[in-house]
Amino acid sequence: MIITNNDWVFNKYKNSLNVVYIDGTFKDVLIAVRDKLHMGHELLTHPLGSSVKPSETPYKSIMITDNKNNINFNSIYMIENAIITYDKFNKDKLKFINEKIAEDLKLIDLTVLESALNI
Amino acid sequence: MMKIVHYINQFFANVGGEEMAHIPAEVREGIVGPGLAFQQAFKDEAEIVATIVCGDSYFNENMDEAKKTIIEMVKKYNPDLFIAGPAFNAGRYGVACGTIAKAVKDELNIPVLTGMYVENPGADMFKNNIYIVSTKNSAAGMRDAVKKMAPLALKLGKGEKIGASSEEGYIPNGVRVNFYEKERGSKRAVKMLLAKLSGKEFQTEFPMPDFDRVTANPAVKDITKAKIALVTSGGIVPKGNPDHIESSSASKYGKYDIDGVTDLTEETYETAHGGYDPVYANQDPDRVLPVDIMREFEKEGKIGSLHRYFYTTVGNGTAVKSAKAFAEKYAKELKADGVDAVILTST
Amino acid sequence: MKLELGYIFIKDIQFSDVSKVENGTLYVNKEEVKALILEDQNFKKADVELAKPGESVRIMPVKDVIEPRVKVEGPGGIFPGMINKVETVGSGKTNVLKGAAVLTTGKIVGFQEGIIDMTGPGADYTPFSKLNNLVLVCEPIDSLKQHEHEKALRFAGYKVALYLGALAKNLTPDEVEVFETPTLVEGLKMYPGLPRVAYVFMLQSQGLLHDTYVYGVDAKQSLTTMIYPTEVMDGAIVSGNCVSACDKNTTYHHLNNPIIHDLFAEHGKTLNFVGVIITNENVYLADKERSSYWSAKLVEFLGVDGVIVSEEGFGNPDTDLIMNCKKIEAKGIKTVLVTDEYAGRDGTSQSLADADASANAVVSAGNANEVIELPPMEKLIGHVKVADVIAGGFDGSLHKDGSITAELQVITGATNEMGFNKLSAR
Amino acid sequence: MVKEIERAGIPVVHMCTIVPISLTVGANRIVPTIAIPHPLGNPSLSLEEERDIRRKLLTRALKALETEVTEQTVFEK
Repeated sequence: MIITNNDWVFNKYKNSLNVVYIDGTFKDVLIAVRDKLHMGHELLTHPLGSSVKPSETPYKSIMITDNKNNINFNSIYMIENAIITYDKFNKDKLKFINEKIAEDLKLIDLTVLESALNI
Repeated sequence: MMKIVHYINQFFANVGGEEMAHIPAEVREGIVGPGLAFQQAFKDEAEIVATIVCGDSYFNENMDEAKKTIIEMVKKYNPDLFIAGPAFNAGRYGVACGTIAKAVKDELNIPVLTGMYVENPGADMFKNNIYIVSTKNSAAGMRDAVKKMAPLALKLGKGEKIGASSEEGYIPNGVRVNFYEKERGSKRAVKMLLAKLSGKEFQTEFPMPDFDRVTANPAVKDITKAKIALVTSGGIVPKGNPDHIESSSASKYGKYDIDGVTDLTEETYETAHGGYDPVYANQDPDRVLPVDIMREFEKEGKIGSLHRYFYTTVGNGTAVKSAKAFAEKYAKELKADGVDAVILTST
Repeated sequence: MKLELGYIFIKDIQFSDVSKVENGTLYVNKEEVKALILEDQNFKKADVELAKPGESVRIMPVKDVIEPRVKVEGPGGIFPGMINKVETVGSGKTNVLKGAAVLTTGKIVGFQEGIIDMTGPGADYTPFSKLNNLVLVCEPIDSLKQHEHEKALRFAGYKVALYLGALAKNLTPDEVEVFETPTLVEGLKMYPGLPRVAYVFMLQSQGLLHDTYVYGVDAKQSLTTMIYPTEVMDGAIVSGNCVSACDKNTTYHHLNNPIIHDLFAEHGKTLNFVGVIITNENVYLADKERSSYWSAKLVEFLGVDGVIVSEEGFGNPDTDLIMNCKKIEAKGIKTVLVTDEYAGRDGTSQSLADADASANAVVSAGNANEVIELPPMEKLIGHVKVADVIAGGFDGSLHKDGSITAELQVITGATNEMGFNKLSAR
Repeated sequence: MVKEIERAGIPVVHMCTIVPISLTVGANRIVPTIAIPHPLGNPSLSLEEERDIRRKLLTRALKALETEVTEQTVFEK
């Protein structure tokens, strides 16, 4: 399952994969993932998968298992640390993003996700 | 010239040892005891205008009053800086130095400095609040202490930028500050590895969060007689969150009276926690803080009683920044209230 | 494997009719360099500028920094698998234009970091302010896709670096340094009493703009493997990483990996430097597990007593770093980690996104969130229009007078996690 | 938190869904619970069934408090 707020990811994979679109921020994606993990899904990709910092991009796609299992400690630990990391970056500069930059950032998020999909 | 008020105990004021530890705070004009060494180090840049002398027992046994009196004394001189100690390894002196320095900083809003041995209990208590220079473990280290404290004192008094702990000599305070090392990182890594391999002492540049352990307390002898308290990190609060506990890394905790409460309901309680989906806890807060069943146990005599107050915080289970400071505080309260055991629930 | 590095010290760089090296000055024919860049039809325009130490110059956004080198003797050529054909490098003789570098700049995607100031407080943070730099400013054709643009720019940098390096082919070096790694068996015999040490070298590999190449192969497609340290000096590893300016490893860092150099400096004296293990930093968690298990396994197989582990990048690589540490320490092998910190602007936040008690020996390259002030410079090289957006739009704020308030992370190489600099934090 | 309570001299049982977290934060007596958003309940059950679960878990917690431990102990039953 892919949780994303990147419409490029959603539109590209909505017909072939299980994609949940979040109409919200990077943090909203992290929170949505966290709640899924609390229900027993596991992380498949690192929630901070790219080295593009939360202060630089509003887009995030994260892959988790379709199946629910016992709660996975490592997943919980990683998502909580990701949320802490997210919070410590100053996001007020994100408002400067124009359409062209947004497209670039969506592309990066998409390709980082695909680097995991293509294995 | 910068004006400084200095705080020392009865021993360093040459009043006497343990037998004179009961003397209350008094203020003396000018320099007393170790102040002389400081004054020499300051040269013409600063002047110790007054020295406050207080017995260690007196301070620790009459803390609130002592604090109040001393702050009044300090205020009178309107100093640019307040120095306490150094206390070396003297535990009560260290706690006094830390306490009074923090109080002066908080209430008079002037920079403060103290010094003590890293294992002095005062160091752990106050290192994140005030600058504490790391000293040797006895008064024989006075020269060394003054050598480190005096320059830092002047910097603080002038309001200059304070460098990293390893440069300035203060005990690490949890604030990471950049500075230039003498050697590049790779060289330091090689040296550190060689030290680690040969079993020699080495110092990590970035200590991992505390993973210390506390030994388990003995079991409760008779649970049917025990007073049991409920504590939760799941953020259960009375509906409306009257104390405005923040949803994450909260800086405070809640303490709530549940006298006569037999069940937590959707109408009366909720969760303030931002770290999980709150739907289920809000529907029935007993799912996080099981007051209903504890009351049942109390009635059936399975436990002695349920403590009248429950304590609540929010906190990520894994967050490294812990709620240590306020947990210490309410743990003491629980102990003082005669609580025999605690059930701590986490989400 | 034995490599002789011959250093030709470059103290100045100038444009000239003929490209050559003479008396410590690197003369560059601008038009030839431009023509070289424009061989690639992906570029419609190219410009070349000089930036020397102490000049009031700001370069941004910097993509890569490359040191000119040339193979004088021995198999293969610099940057095997990228420019030269794939052949094992790392032996024979290589000449280096020490003190010179090729800088590529470019606006590949919207967010941009990577400032190099040649003077002032910003210059103190980056090693590249001390070099005589040839800066390439390339304008891509309009339709060029981001990843093609990145690749074209990367290759432009290599080509120009090799072009300059070739000038040193027949020169007599000012100084020669010899690096030799014996086979495992020989090493054991040569230094029976010394602790055996390896280097676990983590490479960023997360997708577009986060890539590192080994002999031309994207590191994310490789399992953890071994490489001779001298292979790295001949450009076996290059950077395609445009993200996280302060703590990415540029190609210059790879060529001059300080951990490799400082381990060699102790080799045969206080330790026996056995070799280098390269491992990746992927997005997929199963990859992270696999790669770190593989590192621990190779380390164990080599029978070493200790390792240094270096990280690259921000955030998720912390997880790789801690996995490597935990799994290697679990085998009873001692580790020292090199990382940087993101402790927040006030320095009080948790520095890493992961932690473990076994990571008890860590070298810090500084807090990348610390706020710095960069005074205005007289000249800006790079993409000036973009520069406004960069500084103002993302990591800092560009003031009217041209000064910038920003987090340290905007500066190229400032908190490099190979321990290239002296900056640290406590 | 659990360590500070223990340090104050009060025996404490940590009821927590993710045992490794509890081990990491230094709890000595640990009772695993149902799920993170509802450690002592299960919304898919009836109210009475939920109270049964809660009763069972809390009984286990009391038993943990009555048990001497020398190392970190997880009370699964």
